[in-house]
Amino acid sequence: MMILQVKGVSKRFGGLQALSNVTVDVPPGQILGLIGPNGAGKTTLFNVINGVYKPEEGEVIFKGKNVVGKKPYRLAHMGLSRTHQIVRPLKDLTVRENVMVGACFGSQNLSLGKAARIADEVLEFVRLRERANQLAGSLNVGQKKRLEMARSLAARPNLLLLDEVLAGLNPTEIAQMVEIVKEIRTRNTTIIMIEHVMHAVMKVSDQMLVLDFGKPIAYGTPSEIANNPKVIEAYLGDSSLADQFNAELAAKSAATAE
Amino acid sequence: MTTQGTDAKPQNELLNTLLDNFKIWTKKLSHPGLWITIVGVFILGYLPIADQSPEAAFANATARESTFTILMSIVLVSSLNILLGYTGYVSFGHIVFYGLGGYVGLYTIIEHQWPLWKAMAAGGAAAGVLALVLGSAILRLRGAYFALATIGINEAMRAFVSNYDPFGGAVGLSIHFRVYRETYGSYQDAFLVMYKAMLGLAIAAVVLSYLVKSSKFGLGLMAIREDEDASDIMGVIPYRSKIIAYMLSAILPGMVGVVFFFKASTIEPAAAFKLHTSIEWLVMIMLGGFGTIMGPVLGAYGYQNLRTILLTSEFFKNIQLAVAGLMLLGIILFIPAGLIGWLRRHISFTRRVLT
Amino acid sequence: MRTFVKLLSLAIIAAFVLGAVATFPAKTHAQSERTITIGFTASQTGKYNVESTRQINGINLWIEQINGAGGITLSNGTVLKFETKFYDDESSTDRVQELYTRLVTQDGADFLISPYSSGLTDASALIAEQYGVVMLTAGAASDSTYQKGFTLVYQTYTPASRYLTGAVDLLAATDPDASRIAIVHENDKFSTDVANALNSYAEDLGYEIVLFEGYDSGTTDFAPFINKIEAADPDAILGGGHFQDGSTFARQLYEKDAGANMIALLVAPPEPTFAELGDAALGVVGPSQWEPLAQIDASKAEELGIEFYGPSSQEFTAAYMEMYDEEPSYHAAGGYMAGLLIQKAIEDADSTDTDDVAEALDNLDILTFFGRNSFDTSDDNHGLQVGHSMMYVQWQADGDELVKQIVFPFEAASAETVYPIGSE
Amino acid sequence: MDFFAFLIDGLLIGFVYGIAAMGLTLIWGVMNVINLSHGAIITLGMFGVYLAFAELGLHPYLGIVLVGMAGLLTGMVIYAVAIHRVINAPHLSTLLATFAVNMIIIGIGTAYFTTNARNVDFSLGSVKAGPVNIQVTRLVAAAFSVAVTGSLYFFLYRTKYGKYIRAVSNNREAAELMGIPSAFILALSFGLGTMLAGIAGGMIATFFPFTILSGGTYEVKSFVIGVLGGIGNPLGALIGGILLGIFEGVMPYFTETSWVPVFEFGLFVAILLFRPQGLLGAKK
Repeated sequence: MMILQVKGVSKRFGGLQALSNVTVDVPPGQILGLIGPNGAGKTTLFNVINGVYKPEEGEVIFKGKNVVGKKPYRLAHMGLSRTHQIVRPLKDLTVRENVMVGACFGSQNLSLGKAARIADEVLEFVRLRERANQLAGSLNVGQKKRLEMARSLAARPNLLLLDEVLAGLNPTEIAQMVEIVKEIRTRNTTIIMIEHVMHAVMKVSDQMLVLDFGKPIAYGTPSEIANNPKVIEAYLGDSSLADQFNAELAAKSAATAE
Repeated sequence: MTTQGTDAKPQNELLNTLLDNFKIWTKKLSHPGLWITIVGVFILGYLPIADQSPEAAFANATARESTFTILMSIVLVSSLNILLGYTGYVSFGHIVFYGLGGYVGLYTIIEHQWPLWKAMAAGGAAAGVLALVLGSAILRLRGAYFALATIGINEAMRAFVSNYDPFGGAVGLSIHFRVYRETYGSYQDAFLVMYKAMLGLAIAAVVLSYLVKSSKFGLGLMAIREDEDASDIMGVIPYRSKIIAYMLSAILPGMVGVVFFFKASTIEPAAAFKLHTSIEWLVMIMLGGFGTIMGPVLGAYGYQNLRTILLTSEFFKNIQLAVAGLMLLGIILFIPAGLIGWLRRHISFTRRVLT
Repeated sequence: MRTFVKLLSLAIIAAFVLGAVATFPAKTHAQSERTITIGFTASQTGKYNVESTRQINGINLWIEQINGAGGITLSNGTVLKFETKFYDDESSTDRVQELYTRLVTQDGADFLISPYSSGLTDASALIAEQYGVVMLTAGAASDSTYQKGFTLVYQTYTPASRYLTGAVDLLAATDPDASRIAIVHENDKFSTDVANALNSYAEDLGYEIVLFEGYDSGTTDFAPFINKIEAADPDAILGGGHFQDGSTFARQLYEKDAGANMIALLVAPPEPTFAELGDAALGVVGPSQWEPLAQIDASKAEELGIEFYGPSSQEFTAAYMEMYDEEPSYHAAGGYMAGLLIQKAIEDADSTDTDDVAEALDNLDILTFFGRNSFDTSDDNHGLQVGHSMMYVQWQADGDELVKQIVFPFEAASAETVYPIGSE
Repeated sequence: MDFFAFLIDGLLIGFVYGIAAMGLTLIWGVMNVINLSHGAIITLGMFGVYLAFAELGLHPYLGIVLVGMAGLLTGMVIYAVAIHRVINAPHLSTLLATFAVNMIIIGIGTAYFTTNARNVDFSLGSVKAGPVNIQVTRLVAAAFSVAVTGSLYFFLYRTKYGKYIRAVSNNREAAELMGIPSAFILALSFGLGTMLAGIAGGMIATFFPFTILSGGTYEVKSFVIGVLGGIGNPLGALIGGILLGIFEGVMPYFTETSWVPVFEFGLFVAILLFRPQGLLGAKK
């Protein structure tokens, strides 16, 4: 059984067709990479999946239930977590409290005491343990990204939506984060990740979905996607990204050749 | 029960949960800040009534009156802080609960000869119900729109009560002097009862705001304050939490209204729903530090004392409003976290003691 | 800049802490030479600031005069001098009880004068009763204050229930054909009390109340009321509230040419500054507790067979004008009168003891420059003013000048009523 | 009763409400600050015109012009002193900062002017239009409101600084990136808002008596108007003001006048709930 099925979802903002007829199935335990040029509708798809937006058409089936029209908190209770492209730390709360919010109100519905324990565990895992008592607003970008990650992990989600967790990180941080993602997957959590850092997303994804102007243009394993002319063409519309894409493909093939 | 913990196996979930809860509550209730605040409020309130001899009662009469005002402010702003400080919703018209509570309470006292405690319960309940009804509607609004809606509601309520005959319309309600003598022996004795009730409410307000803040529910509120949408996504149910917070912040002010207007023996729409007073509450919270337990208490204490000084000093009497305005501006611009917030931020050891 | 901000923050915190911990040394009052303290609060910053300021002026004039005359000498040889102590109550009930408690227990006030408004007076009267101090009220016209079972509260002014009834009598006497009255009043305690009493009084006399409406305090646009008034076509428009709304109402009635024959409004018309309205003030009638023009002296007292006490109207007016360089309004006279009543009661009682003074006030029936004064002594209305009654003034043209004339009661009138309004 | 009379009177007062609200909604729209000193500034405008008229013997309309210029400067000073530091802070900070300004103005004003009512004894006579008597001062105020709305429109859409203001209003960060001096523009907007409030106060002073506390009424009405007409555009404020004026004028035709505020504020809350962008607002 699929943990998530998106069936023919369309979403419109005024005159803008943000998503049209997107369909994708995600089996449990998989990492799905979601890529596409800026404005392709990736984050919108996340927002539709976790109930922030209601699609005009289509269904989102999470754990066998159609969740269209359900509020985000309902999905959180059902075991869905996400991070945000632009980090949203709860600035005036401590790092630990931030993570406790995730643990307390997510699918586990833990008491404060348990949540605190889980929070410390998770902070250890994302290497923020020593900053637990700091205010979240005082962290740097990389730390904030890991905090977002910790917060959504603390909820013990079945499905985790990661929105550009690598953006803005330096290479060491990226490597760390990739390790964390891999580690999460071993805990039987399904992941969908939006990413622009190609080599990283290619490395960890089982399947990839490419969106362009709200339409799914390709679906397959990372190597299938890498060789799909439609994808390259889509990125060519956005020259800088196309360059990046090609450069990374080159790097990747170099790496595999070794 | 802790001894049983020694052979507790990890899979013994129930015991673990109990242990967890026990630890949390011990930790919660042993926070020095809570006790400093409770003891402080109690001492503040007890001193003027400690010596009941007639001479002492006379000598302490002014202190009792001004302490009553301070205790009253402590209840009002600690309650408002649950909504403003924890949840981040600015209620400008919070006085509507105080006014409505006062009206309902005086109505029951005059029309049904209810004793004070029963009238207080009625006033608190009325405020709670009003908060539930209003909150369900206006808590959909965010930021300044919510603040404006609370102003609108207070004005609408004032205009309504001015026309509402059971509440005396524009003339208001008034209690006969005999009520105090017949029920309590004398106005002095009645005042003592009111004073103790207010002291009790003040301590209740401190405990309530502490319990809310240190609970899971409170954590949810603070998540809403920091980022309502993100908290929703993390599983906090914002709408429900906000309504509960709104109710919690309304009930005690409703009861305070009953006590205050019982003390004054008279209530009129203009006095019960005075927007300006409502804004003063915000000022007190800002002075002390919003979102903290001690902040509103200290803010109420400092602000009311300051007002007494300004009002009774020959020099400031005429421009006391302007001086208070300058102080407020100074606080907002330079110490926006308030006294407690500033201390907690800049002097690290205070974080363990102040809350 | 950062250090500056930090220092400033520290300074503000320091000021705040100082403010919070500062305590007040209790005043030790020297009782060796008997100085009698008159305590009261006044609305220095609230909306009743004008009325309050005049009242304080009146009280201070009285203090000046009595002390200048060597105070009161009791039969046991004690000489009593007087001083005042007052605080700003901001026209708000929030702290009025605290301030009166402070006056009694810390400042040692021997007698109290009430705040200006009825709501504040109700609250502060409780303190007077609690500590057994006599309180004279000036302002605080609502009858309900005296129906609450107080025993030490005495009213200087004519109560609200008789504030505007004389205007109906005036209408009846001037125009027997008039039958329709519109009442438009401010929606606050005092004005509503006045309007309700007026309503039943007029109905009892057989008038038809064609409009009875209240307006919110602070109303500036009276157009809807005036439209309704025009539609109701009354012979007289009665009502109003306080100074600002009253003068606004009068101005708009004039500008929109509302067309009644008589306009009588509360509070505003007797104020000298009402004349700033110019032509709009012309013909407007208003009830006044007292007028400088009123000829009240010992001869009147003889007719009534009661004692005349204190200065004559002219003497008071002259003294007031000398001290403040403006004509006294009835609020000024009321403040002076409250002091005068205390003075008379102490003299009658030959004591400053509360019970003795209260008894003297209960038995009082005198004529002063302010008019007759005596109090209801029944349990239900104790302290209610029963001797004094209102005068009615009308602004009339005297060449280019606007002058305020007394038009009712006829025996005190300084001029004929101009009726209908604008017929001059 | 002549319904037409109620309507005309409501319409006329509506123009005044509109101009009174314009400053508030401009500041609200551009800088997302609800200016709680708006009422106090309106009062300053009233007193400004009063002083110019009574002390300096100037024509009230000349007084209004002076008040407007003084208002622009005062507003910029208020912005620099009290608001700039907290412009990016949460709502509560700007609300309380402007409220503090309000306390300071009212505090000093009460000490200086007392709460005595003042009256600018000035009249241009009145004209009879059907069932109603209309004061010429009110007609002038109405015409003036329209003129102010028009010039404000012109300023915002046709001049450099006006365009800057709109840019800052739309997206402060982007505007800064484009090199627009946002601090100055914000100060200018606040100054303009203050100027409008002062002008409104001066206008009102030509036909209503007032005290130092009179501005409060217009402030609360301005909130209602802002919500009725949508924020940030002068025409919205004018139309919102006219709607409110007509509402207040016409409601008494159907019910007791003392109930009008109940409906007025009830409606206000209802609009906030169901059309927070304003009755006319289309954006966002």
